[in-house]
Amino acid sequence: MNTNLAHVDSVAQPLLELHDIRKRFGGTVALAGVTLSVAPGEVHGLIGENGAGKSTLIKVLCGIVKPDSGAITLAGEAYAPHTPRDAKARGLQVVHQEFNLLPFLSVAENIFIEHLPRNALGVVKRRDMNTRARTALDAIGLKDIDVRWPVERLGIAHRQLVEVARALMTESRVLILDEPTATLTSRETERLFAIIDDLRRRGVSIIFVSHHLDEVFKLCDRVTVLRNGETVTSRRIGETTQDELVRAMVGQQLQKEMTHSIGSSARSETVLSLVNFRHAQSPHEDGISFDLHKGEILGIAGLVGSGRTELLRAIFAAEPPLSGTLMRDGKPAALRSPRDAIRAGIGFVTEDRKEEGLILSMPIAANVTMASLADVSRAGLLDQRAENALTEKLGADLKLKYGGPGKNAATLSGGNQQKVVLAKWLARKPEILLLDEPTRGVDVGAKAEIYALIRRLAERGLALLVVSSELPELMTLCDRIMVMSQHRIVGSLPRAEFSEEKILTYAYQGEKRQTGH
Amino acid sequence: MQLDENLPTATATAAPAVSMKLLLRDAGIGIALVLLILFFALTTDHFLSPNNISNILTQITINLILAIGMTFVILIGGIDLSVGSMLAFCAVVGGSVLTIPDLSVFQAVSLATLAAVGTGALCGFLNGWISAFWGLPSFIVTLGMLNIARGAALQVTDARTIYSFPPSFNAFGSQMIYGVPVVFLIALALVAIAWFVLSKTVFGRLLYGIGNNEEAVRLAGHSLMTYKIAAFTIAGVLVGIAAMVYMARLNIASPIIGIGFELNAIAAVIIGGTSLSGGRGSVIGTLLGACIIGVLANGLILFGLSDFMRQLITGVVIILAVIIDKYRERITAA
Amino acid sequence: MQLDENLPTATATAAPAVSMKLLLRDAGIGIALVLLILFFALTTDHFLSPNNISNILTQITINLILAIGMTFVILIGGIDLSVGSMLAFCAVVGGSVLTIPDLSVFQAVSLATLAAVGTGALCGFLNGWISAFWGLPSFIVTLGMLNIARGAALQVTDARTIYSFPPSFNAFGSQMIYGVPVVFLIALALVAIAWFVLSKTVFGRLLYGIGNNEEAVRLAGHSLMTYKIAAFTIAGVLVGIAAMVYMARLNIASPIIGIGFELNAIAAVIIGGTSLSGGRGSVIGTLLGACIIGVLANGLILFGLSDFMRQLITGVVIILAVIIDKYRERITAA
Amino acid sequence: ADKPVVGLVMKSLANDFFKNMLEGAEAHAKKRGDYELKAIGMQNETDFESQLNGVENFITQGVDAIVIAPADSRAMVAPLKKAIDAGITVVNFDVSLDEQAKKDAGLDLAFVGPDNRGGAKLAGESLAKALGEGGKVVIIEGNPGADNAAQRKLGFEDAIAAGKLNLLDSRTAHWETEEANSVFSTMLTAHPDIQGVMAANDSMAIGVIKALDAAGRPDIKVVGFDNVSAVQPLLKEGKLLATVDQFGSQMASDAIDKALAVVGGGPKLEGWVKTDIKLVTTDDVK
Ligand SMILES: Nc1ncnc2c1ncn2[C@@H]1O[C@H](COP(=O)(O)OP(=O)(O)OP(=O)(O)O)[C@@H](O)[C@H]1O
Ligand SMILES: Nc1ncnc2c1ncn2[C@@H]1O[C@H](COP(=O)(O)OP(=O)(O)OP(=O)(O)O)[C@@H](O)[C@H]1O
Ligand SMILES: [Mg+2]
Ligand SMILES: [Mg+2]
Repeated sequence: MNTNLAHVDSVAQPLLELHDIRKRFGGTVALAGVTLSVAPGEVHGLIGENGAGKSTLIKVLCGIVKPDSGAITLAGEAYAPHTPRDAKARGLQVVHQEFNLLPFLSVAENIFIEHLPRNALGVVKRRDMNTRARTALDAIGLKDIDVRWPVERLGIAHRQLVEVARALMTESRVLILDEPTATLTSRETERLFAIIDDLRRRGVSIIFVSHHLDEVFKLCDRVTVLRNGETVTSRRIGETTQDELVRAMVGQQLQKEMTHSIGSSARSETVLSLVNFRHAQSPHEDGISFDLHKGEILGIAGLVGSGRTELLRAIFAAEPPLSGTLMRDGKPAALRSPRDAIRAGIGFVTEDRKEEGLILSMPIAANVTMASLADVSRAGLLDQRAENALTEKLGADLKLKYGGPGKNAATLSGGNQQKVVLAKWLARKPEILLLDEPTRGVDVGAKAEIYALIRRLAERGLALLVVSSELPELMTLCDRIMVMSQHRIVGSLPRAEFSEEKILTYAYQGEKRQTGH
Repeated sequence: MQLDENLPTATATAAPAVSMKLLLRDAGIGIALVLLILFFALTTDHFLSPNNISNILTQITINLILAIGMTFVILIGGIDLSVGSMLAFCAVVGGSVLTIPDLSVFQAVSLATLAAVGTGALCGFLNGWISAFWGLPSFIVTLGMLNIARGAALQVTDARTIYSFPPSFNAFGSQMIYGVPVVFLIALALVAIAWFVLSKTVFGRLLYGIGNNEEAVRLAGHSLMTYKIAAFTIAGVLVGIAAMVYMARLNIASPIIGIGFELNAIAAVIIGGTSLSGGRGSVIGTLLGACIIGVLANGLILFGLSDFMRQLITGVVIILAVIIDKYRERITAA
Repeated sequence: MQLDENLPTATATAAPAVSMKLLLRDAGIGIALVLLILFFALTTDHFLSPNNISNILTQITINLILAIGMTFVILIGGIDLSVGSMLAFCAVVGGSVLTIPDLSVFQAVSLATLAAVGTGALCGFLNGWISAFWGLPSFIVTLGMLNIARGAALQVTDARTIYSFPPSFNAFGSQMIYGVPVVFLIALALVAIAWFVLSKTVFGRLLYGIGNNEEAVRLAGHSLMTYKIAAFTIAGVLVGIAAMVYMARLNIASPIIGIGFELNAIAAVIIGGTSLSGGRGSVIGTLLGACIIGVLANGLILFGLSDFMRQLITGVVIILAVIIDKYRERITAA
Repeated sequence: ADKPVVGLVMKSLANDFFKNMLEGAEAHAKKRGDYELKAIGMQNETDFESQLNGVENFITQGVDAIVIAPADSRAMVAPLKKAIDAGITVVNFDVSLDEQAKKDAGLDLAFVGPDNRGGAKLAGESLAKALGEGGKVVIIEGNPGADNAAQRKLGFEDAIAAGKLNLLDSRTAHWETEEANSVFSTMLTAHPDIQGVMAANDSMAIGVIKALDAAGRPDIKVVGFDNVSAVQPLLKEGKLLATVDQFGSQMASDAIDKALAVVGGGPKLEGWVKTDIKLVTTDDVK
């Protein structure tokens, strides 16, 4: 048995107990002995690097993946779910890391998909459903969407909230949340925490996965760290510190990170400038104007739904822009498709890697080279050796954790998938890189690596436009932050003036102006 | 620390906007239909005569009934290529019952309906069960069933046509109420029922859900198997009903009828705006799609085109109809 | 995204482990083929006679050529229902050229090939362009083309059969090399070329990519339009080649040939393990799929089944073949 | 105006036989000039509905006569009864309506047309003569369930019985050249001792002859049906022993003439007005 288990304190009367759970996928060991116990009414943090096995463990718990060995007991009885249905019947409810929504059904239907309210004839009580969905959404602070909208219309953050609302609809004994806050802003996060507190008081046990240690300390009663599929430690929250957890996660002391001590590497040349640039969704005639300089890291802050993603998509010509000018190196450039944008030296790391970034059922190498096939082919013939070499090189640069370049991208953990998307664009050697939530779902260690990488790229003269919902991320990374609100740039702050208060003030200003009339 | 958000209150006006959009979406193909009707009304003599309209309605009926069932299957992301063969199989089984001597008309017709619908349900069940249990694409399973049902129909009848049905049954097939064929009214009732089931019941919503994201529905604790089997079985039941209508109209049951009917039914569904990948669409669209196909077939004959040109033009119009729908969609989206 | 043991296997890579898996995946349907062959070898007399084998190979040829093109289309998530009609259209166009008087055989055959392949390419191009440009499902577009090409074939020939081709062209159609039909060798060469293009070139890689996730490919800077049109055009070119083979074999070109051929071609592709939703599969699988269909058609006759039972059993075996494949997949995954 | 209107209901026009028939009728209409011809066909051979629709449309339009080659000998009985009840003159040609079905429906309708069964028997007999008693033959059938296919098969069987031939196998190739080619070459593998083939139409005979070419079996004799132009060279070369001509191009015009006579007040047609059939052999094309 694993020596690390010494660190696991026993719980007097555990509700859920996992003992030495193991699971391998072909050659990859995803779980190499997880032991864990959760008390009733406890919020149990589950943390670990990307690929540590958190999501796999959760899939075991909810009957999607069958463990190779190990035992689980729930309220003292053996528990071995075969299907998600079994798990639900036993009172386990899960919010998965990857989205599981029905895009063309309404928000309300999505929330109630497990038990659509029905009359005796099986007819959906639509009004009832909509009202209750409204209440449920209000409860988690999602007020600005109509429950009758198809989910298709929602941005990624709103989708996450809809999933949380869905999980809260059914009474459960154990609620499992796999990185629910990765796409949320603090307002929703706090609401979520309040709800979790409430559930805790009612005796529901909660397993909470997050890469944000501050959240873990704020919310959890106990925390378990997984590393390489094993339980490393399991502690009462009061008995540990962030540093200790980080050390447990990465197996060593993380270099004291990332402060942007060196000055900006921004140079005077403007590589990209927008003049009254307007896309189809933009309500403002005068559009958006700003300059991006060579070697600059320019951040865009804003509330969820402020139009940041749409701006990046328009720059990349993923949707054709309506009007205005986009200048590349001072010359107007008419970009009509992503192809044009890429030819103009622009790369785009999208926020939704599953829908837009990756081809999950194709090999990692194929994903990495997808935008630079010309470099790994001669006369239209693929050079698979070059392709694998490129993948291995970038994989090493990004500390990608993967089985091999020929493995499907679907076999990677969420954070590692994100790195593959980054690798795809780095392989292209762009001069401008648009990053939309570049560290969504990325663990602390990898995040530091990505930050360092971004900075290195900037030093080499790459211009970066970074959208992020994490202010600390923008503040460590950027030379300048623009704040967007209601599809407008409402403020711009040089590094010297960075402060959360200022950014938030700008963000709300726009909101108020908009709702004022 | 992350950004906070000041949320505007929900806009209650959004709902009517949505149903308006929904209406427009169905109206899209409606526009193509209206254009077609106008065209034929202006260019041919008898097109809008009451007689011709009831002809068209009669001619639409069987395809419409098949297409209703097909809508269920396509909504869950499946396809059913076997409906044409199943029609023949159901018809010969139903026809055999119908010609059993010494039964009263009522007995004969009820038993025959039971037999035809039961046969259809059974074949449909098999389609659904095999594809769901083995996780096989329904395309290939129903392609198999296409051959099985046809072979079975030929085998049980030894390729002979069954005929001599009760005269009153046959009369029913051409009966009219105020110039509207009764069989068409039956089809219309089936449309209404299907619409209700699909849009108002839990069952229907889950079918849409499966077409949207199977995995999500499974994770929500539903048995995919049940719903998939149900969709295919419903398609089979409708084939059985269509077989009865066929017999009432043509007064025969032959093992070689229905060849290629599946393509017409699928065309009606897709022209009607239901997405082939599932999860989106409506049976009202299917009704309009079936009307387009029927109006086209009838109108082009009245228009006096040669058979060959007629076939060519039919192809062109099918494509144009969906282009018009798409075009409208683009316009309304902008 | 849910990961489970049945994760799709990678298809477009050279990593040894993966190509081993690829082999197994194809071997899956290979097992069904071997079982079928064994069965017929044991139960019938002449099945493995050289003569019968070359018969089977000849009988497979046209379906195989069509299925190669279909593989390209299905890999990008499309479907082509028009190949049967296009075959007729290409054949009558090619046949008309072939019978132009006063041409040398060489001239006649080259021009006819050009005409047939050109016609196929044009129809295929239209299929691809219309569906890509308007964003329409290829099912409905090619259903339109099915009618258009058939109507056009009938119209240009006025429904008459074209015959009397140069005798040497005709002889070529039944020529053998060591008992292997030359036309089959041509088909085999086409399989090899298609395999190479699909698995070794950038073009092929992107076709797989589009079948898996169009949006990701588009955002990686590739023009979807180009690749989609290319896939359909390739399918059209192969129809043109198939039409030439048809004429060489049967020495006629008629506007009513090829009815239902699309279903056989699609069946070969799917039985061969290519996913109907695109992105997964291989042309080697298609070859095996076409063999299964051909062996079945031939073997069941030798076995002495009646026509009707033959059709029924064909359906059953099609389904069994894919079930065996699935079963093996489950076993090897566990 | 007031020329009588004749509604001609045909089968699928997508083949030489019916195409010739239609052209014959059109030429005839132009030549006589005293009636208006409206013709409709069907999508494919089993598309009974479009014939039914066609008849219904003609009743709606109030034509004076309907001249019909029924796609199915039973399905068309009821609508034609309706037409007669509506006062329309109906003439049935090409394929006869089923006697029993007519009786059941109380329909008394003459038939103007060839004897498919007799024709097939003629073809079969010429093969029997060539092979002699005990000759081993196979039949390639038309579409199962199609009336003319059934008639022709019966005719072949009559000839087999009369000529004391030995029937080894009988299979459908659905009227199609390619299928006939595949099916027959496989039948040949199973029965290498085949001496003669009776194909229910010429398209299939062509496929059979190609299979014989490929197998190098010029000894096997083939007969067909329809006498389409594509078999003329084969007749000439002796690869096709015989085929049967039903003079399709005249058949429709004959029927129209008869219908117009009745419309014009002539006597009602009775029974079976047989039209010509002729066995065509190598001698006829030289
Ligand atoms: N179906 C699968 N096939 C092969 N390997 C898999 C599969 N599912 C997961 N893995 C592997 O198992 C390991 C654990 O993955 P898991 O998704 O549980 O990580 P995680 O801790 O949730 O990471 P993240 O924080 O990035 O979400 C990874 O190495 C992953 O590549
Ligand atoms: N198809 C659509 N229909 C209606 N509203 C839409 C549609 N697409 C986007 N929106 C809305 O437009 C707004 C801007 O979305 P966008 O994704 O650009 O925001 P963002 O600032 O990137 O926020 P996020 O943090 O969610 O990425 C959001 O309110 C979103 O819900
Ligand atoms: Mg995870
Ligand atoms: Mg965004």
